Amino acid sequence: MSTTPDLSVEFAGIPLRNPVLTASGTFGYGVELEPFLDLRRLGGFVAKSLTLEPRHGNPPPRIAETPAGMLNAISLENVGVEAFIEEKLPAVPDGVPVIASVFGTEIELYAEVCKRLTGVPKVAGLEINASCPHVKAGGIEFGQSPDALGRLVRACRQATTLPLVVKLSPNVTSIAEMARVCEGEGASGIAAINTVQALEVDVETRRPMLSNGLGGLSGPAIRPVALRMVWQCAQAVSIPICGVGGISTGEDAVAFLLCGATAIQVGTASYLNPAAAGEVADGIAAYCERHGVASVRELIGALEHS
Amino acid sequence: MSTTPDLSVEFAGIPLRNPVLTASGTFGYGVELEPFLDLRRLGGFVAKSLTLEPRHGNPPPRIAETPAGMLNAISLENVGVEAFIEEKLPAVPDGVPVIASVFGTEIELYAEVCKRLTGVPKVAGLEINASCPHVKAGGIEFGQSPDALGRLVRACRQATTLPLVVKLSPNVTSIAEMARVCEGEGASGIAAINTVQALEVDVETRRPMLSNGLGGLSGPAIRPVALRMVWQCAQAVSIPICGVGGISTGEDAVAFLLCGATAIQVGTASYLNPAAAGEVADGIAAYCERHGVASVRELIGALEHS
Amino acid sequence: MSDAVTPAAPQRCVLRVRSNEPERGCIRLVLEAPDSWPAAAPGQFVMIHLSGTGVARHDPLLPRPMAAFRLTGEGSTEPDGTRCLEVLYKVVGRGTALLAECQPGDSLALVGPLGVPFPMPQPGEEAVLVGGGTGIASLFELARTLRDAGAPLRVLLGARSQDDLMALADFEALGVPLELATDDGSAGHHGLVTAPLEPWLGAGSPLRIYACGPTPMMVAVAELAEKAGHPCHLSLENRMACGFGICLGCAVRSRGDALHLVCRDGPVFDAKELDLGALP
Amino acid sequence: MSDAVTPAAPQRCVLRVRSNEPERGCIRLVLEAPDSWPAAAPGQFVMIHLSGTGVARHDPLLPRPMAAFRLTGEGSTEPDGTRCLEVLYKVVGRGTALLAECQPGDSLALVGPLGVPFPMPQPGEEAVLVGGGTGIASLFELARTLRDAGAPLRVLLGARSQDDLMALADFEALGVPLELATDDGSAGHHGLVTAPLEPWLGAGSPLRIYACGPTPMMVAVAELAEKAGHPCHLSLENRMACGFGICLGCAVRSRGDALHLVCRDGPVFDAKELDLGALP
Ligand SMILES: Cc1cc2nc3c(=O)[nH]c(=O)nc-3n(C[C@H](O)[C@H](O)[C@H](O)COP(=O)(O)OP(=O)(O)OC[C@H]3O[C@@H](n4cnc5c(N)ncnc54)[C@H](O)[C@@H]3O)c2cc1C
Ligand SMILES: Cc1cc2nc3c(=O)[nH]c(=O)nc-3n(C[C@H](O)[C@H](O)[C@H](O)COP(=O)(O)OP(=O)(O)OC[C@H]3O[C@@H](n4cnc5c(N)ncnc54)[C@H](O)[C@@H]3O)c2cc1C
Ligand SMILES: Cc1cc2nc3c(=O)[nH]c(=O)nc-3n(C[C@H](O)[C@H](O)[C@H](O)COP(=O)(O)O)c2cc1C
Ligand SMILES: Cc1cc2nc3c(=O)[nH]c(=O)nc-3n(C[C@H](O)[C@H](O)[C@H](O)COP(=O)(O)O)c2cc1C
Ligand code: FES
Ligand code: FES
Repeated sequence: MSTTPDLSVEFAGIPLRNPVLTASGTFGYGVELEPFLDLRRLGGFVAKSLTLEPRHGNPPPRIAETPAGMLNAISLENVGVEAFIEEKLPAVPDGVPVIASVFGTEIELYAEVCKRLTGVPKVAGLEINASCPHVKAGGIEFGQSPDALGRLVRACRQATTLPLVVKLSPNVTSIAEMARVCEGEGASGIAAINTVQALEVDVETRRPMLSNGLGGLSGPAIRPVALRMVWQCAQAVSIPICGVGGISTGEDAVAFLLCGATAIQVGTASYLNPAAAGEVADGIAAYCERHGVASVRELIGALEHS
Repeated sequence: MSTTPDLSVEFAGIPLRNPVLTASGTFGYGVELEPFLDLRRLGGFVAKSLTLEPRHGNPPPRIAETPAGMLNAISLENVGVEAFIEEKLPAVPDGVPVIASVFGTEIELYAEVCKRLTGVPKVAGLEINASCPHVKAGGIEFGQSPDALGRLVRACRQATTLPLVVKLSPNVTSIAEMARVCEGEGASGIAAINTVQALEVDVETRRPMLSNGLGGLSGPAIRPVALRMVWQCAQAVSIPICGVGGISTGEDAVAFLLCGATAIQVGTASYLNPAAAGEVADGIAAYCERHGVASVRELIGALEHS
Repeated sequence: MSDAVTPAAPQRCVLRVRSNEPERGCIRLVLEAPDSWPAAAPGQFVMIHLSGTGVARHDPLLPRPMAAFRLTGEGSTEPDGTRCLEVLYKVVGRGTALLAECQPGDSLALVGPLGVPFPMPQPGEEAVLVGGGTGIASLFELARTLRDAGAPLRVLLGARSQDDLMALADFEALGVPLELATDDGSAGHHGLVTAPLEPWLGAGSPLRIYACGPTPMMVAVAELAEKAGHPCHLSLENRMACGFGICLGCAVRSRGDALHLVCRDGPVFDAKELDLGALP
Repeated sequence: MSDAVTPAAPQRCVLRVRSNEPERGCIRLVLEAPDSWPAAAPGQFVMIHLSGTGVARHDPLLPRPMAAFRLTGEGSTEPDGTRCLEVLYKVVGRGTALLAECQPGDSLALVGPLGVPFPMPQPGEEAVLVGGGTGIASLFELARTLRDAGAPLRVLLGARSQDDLMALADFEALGVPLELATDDGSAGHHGLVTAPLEPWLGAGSPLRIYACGPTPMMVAVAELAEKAGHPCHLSLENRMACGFGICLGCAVRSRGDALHLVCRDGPVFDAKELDLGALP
């Protein structure tokens, strides 16, 4: 009866087998999941945010559970861009587009990392993490001020010829305004959202649950907030959007596509189920078959709303 | 061994038997819960937001469930300030402080409602709802722009001699800045937070779950966000803060007190359990007894954080 | 018969699951009701919380409304005479799927009975009960009460196919006049439940119509009743957050453009009060 | 004996609960393991997801790490010879309280076995296993493996009181040299488990110490071992989100200020590698 639906999309100039990417910082460097999931079932993966030098991050505890969500304050621990290129990338199977996530505490450092990653085989695009809510100096300012964000995107845009995705912070009054700034500075796409700044307290010890105090909230709890922000971005700009936040099923992903996302990322769900991203891709296919959708592209922005 | 802990606090000049209030719009006009809960077990209650004229609100569906949360777009349906005073207030048992919540689509309308409520018996204070995220004209602008918020608080402050609490929107880049504006204009206290703007989609019908499209997210899902914002407000201002967002147990309430709240409000939890607010009050007492806390006031702002 | 029963004050209570077994057209949840648990009047409902009663889970967050199908006990159908509240439900989404996972021995928190019951027929009126889908569950207590009082009634039940006809055996056991309709003709009339209804409407004797089921069915019944000049009561099945009038989530529009709360002003409404075109 | 067993590749699998009964000091969860479920090496653990396997619940969200206490089956202790994974746990918070609510017949999703196992003693070394609290569960498979291999070992177990001594009967059944210590003196030495450890440390023969338990206990054991010059392995029990190295949530600091992941580089660490003062 029904033929297999076409799941392919093009996001920010990168052709993807299907719309499912993994979210930065929730999929290691791509190989840790191998016992559970063939990476080739996915559209691609976004690696843990890279800084110019290796970074250690915060002391434990770094994670805490919240209702239908979790807090983290890993603080961008990573091996550094060199080690990523030398040690991590070679292990990624061929044919899996890698989007490298870039972070820095100053604009120049972001631009340096972008330069270093340009031309490296397997790296199909860059995602600028302008939105880490718990690094004291850094992300938060770029992600929360239109001016600073504009300068950051401009510098990165000049530093690379690769597709440039900007990942936005949800901790703003108007995410649409931030998306417009990115579009104006030549970004190829938007990823929304990063974690929502939050706090959890252990009433027995009277201390925050995380050593850092504040952390970032992720998981199903934030999905309706992410969905709203993706919809607002889609109304505001014409560059493609990648939806992130609390996605754990094919239906969740379809909701983001309907709201205007061209691709989506699976984050926290992979912790509970290392095969989650693959199951989300299968779930999108099943939805398309059930609803007679020939190409997943028909779903993008197809929300009916008076 | 341990004597009964002293739960009394003073919030915005209003003496409360205990720190537990009910959140506006989640407790009707106070009498609906009578079969389940003696109002006199609470510190007081905040009534559904009142406008000058009665309001009908949005067509159904107006609510939807989300992971550990719910969306609503009731859109400030209420009986109007006159009917509240004439028909609803007389039914509230004596000795229960009532905080009337005030809403308007223009600053003058807010001020009118404040005036009308001033001097009315049982009304112990006013809460300015500067933050309803799903009314198209109205709350959202006041709650999201420091200038507009300042003008609103000034007008209300001039219109009443009652204690004036301002309820803030979480949909802002810096809630601390908004709290400082309120303090500067003479507000007696801050309530944080109102619902987080969000969207939920029915993928079968490809329509938003709410007739209004966007709605406000409440319930346990937003608790860590509310806690963060209360903590940020407490760092920013010296007027007292009332914590709202996802509270359903005594421990949840204690976390808000530790983060600097003087009182708290129970909202969505009352839907699942009409006696929830009473159980939160009991839970705070039990916590104090277990930890040898003689007065609940010792907990306010007692978070240990390096 | 004349006026409605005055409903008992609602309570919140934890009830033990005695059984939760699939049967024709539905799952029958049998809950052990303490003596303090109030009997529901016909048409009333309960809110069932799905997150267990031990360690609180916050997902799913909201309770689900379900008709109080029947309270057994005093004259119980349970073999050992235990007082039990029965609820009949279909799995349509996440909440009901989780309810279906409940095992005997589990506990569920309930609030109820809630809502305004069905008004009783006036003397001389014959009651015609029209049920479809899960709405059938809301009508059983009304049928039983009328039968016990010796009042004239007839019951019309509709479903997709005979396998979907919930509570059929219970209605048959009442011994009341019963007609069926199925979309596929596998039982009773082939077609909508309005087909067997129409002949009665014009028969000349005074009727009072009671309907509960999918919105299109209720609208059709209400329109037929209005045309024929018979009073008609609809029991609505809206999404609810609280069930007792504090969230304003369950509002429906009336003809005079006023808003009514299904949980507090309903679930039973005079069809004439409602703006039928605006039902969700 | 020499090197560690090469651990099997981890799997995600749904296991049926056979029983979940409280016993001395803990609850024993017995899960029916399919033949494909890999045997864990001593010291490995599993992640247990608490939100059921039918309709997904999102609260609680994260799985909980638990030592793979023992795999029975081939030579099973289960009466009918079914292959079973046993987990011994204490209720300390919300997740373990929910685990305690599981009934026989329920299903749980597990990921495992995970982590780096205990290294085996070098020839000539005697193994000294020191367990406290829930850490006792992590040591049983090591004790069994050493006993089966005829390697010399002794086991020291500590708890608050004799009622808290989990797995005592299992260790007794192994027939290995066993010493106890309790805070209240209700069983064995009155005081910390380090008391019965000290005499052995200075006895002159080469030892290899293995410890798992509360942080203060492990730190004390590690310091005594270091002073006496014996190699010492600690198995850490940190909060975890994933259990397989992708969230970086379980990091601990090493002496060289590097960070190690407890789930991937541990849970077993050479005590010398760790910054003991920085353990959570
Ligand atoms: C007064 C009253 C009495 C009811 N009595 C019964 C009964 O006796 N037996 C029974 O099986 N059902 C009854 N219902 C309907 C029942 O409440 C819903 O089927 C249930 O809430 C669906 O929950 P869910 O999580 O499984 O579905 P969801 O996942 O929430 O939704 C699945 C689908 O059902 C729709 N839906 C959601 N809530 C309701 C609702 N309250 N009513 C109708 N559709 C809904 C959704 O829009 C969606 O299309 C009654 C409803 C009311 C208001
Ligand atoms: C490798 C490994 C093996 C383990 N093996 C066992 C075992 O065999 N039996 C057993 O009973 N427990 C074991 N634990 C500990 C177990 O994981 C925790 O007790 C459990 O996660 C607590 O969950 P909770 O939701 O009940 O507690 P929470 O409500 O999450 O926390 C309650 C208290 O426990 C602390 N806590 C939370 N998570 C952990 C954790 N992972 N370890 C220690 N304390 C924690 C919290 O800080 C808090 O003080 C092991 C942990 C690890 C990392
Ligand atoms: C433990 C953890 C680490 C993360 N690290 C990064 C990171 O390095 N860079 C980044 O852009 N986002 C990071 N994120 C955010 C995720 O990529 C994602 O935006 C967010 O978690 C929301 O999606 P989710 O709800 O599906 O997890 C991290 C999230 C978590 C939970
Ligand atoms: C159905 C509903 C209606 C609400 N109506 C109002 C209102 O009229 N005025 C107001 O200030 N807040 C209103 N709120 C917001 C609550 O008062 C509260 O700020 C919010 O729900 C967060 O708290 P909670 O998570 O405990 O519910 C409403 C919330 C809900 C869920
Ligand atoms: S369901 Fe809350 S008011 Fe009706
Ligand atoms: S628990 Fe996730 S990396 Fe260790």
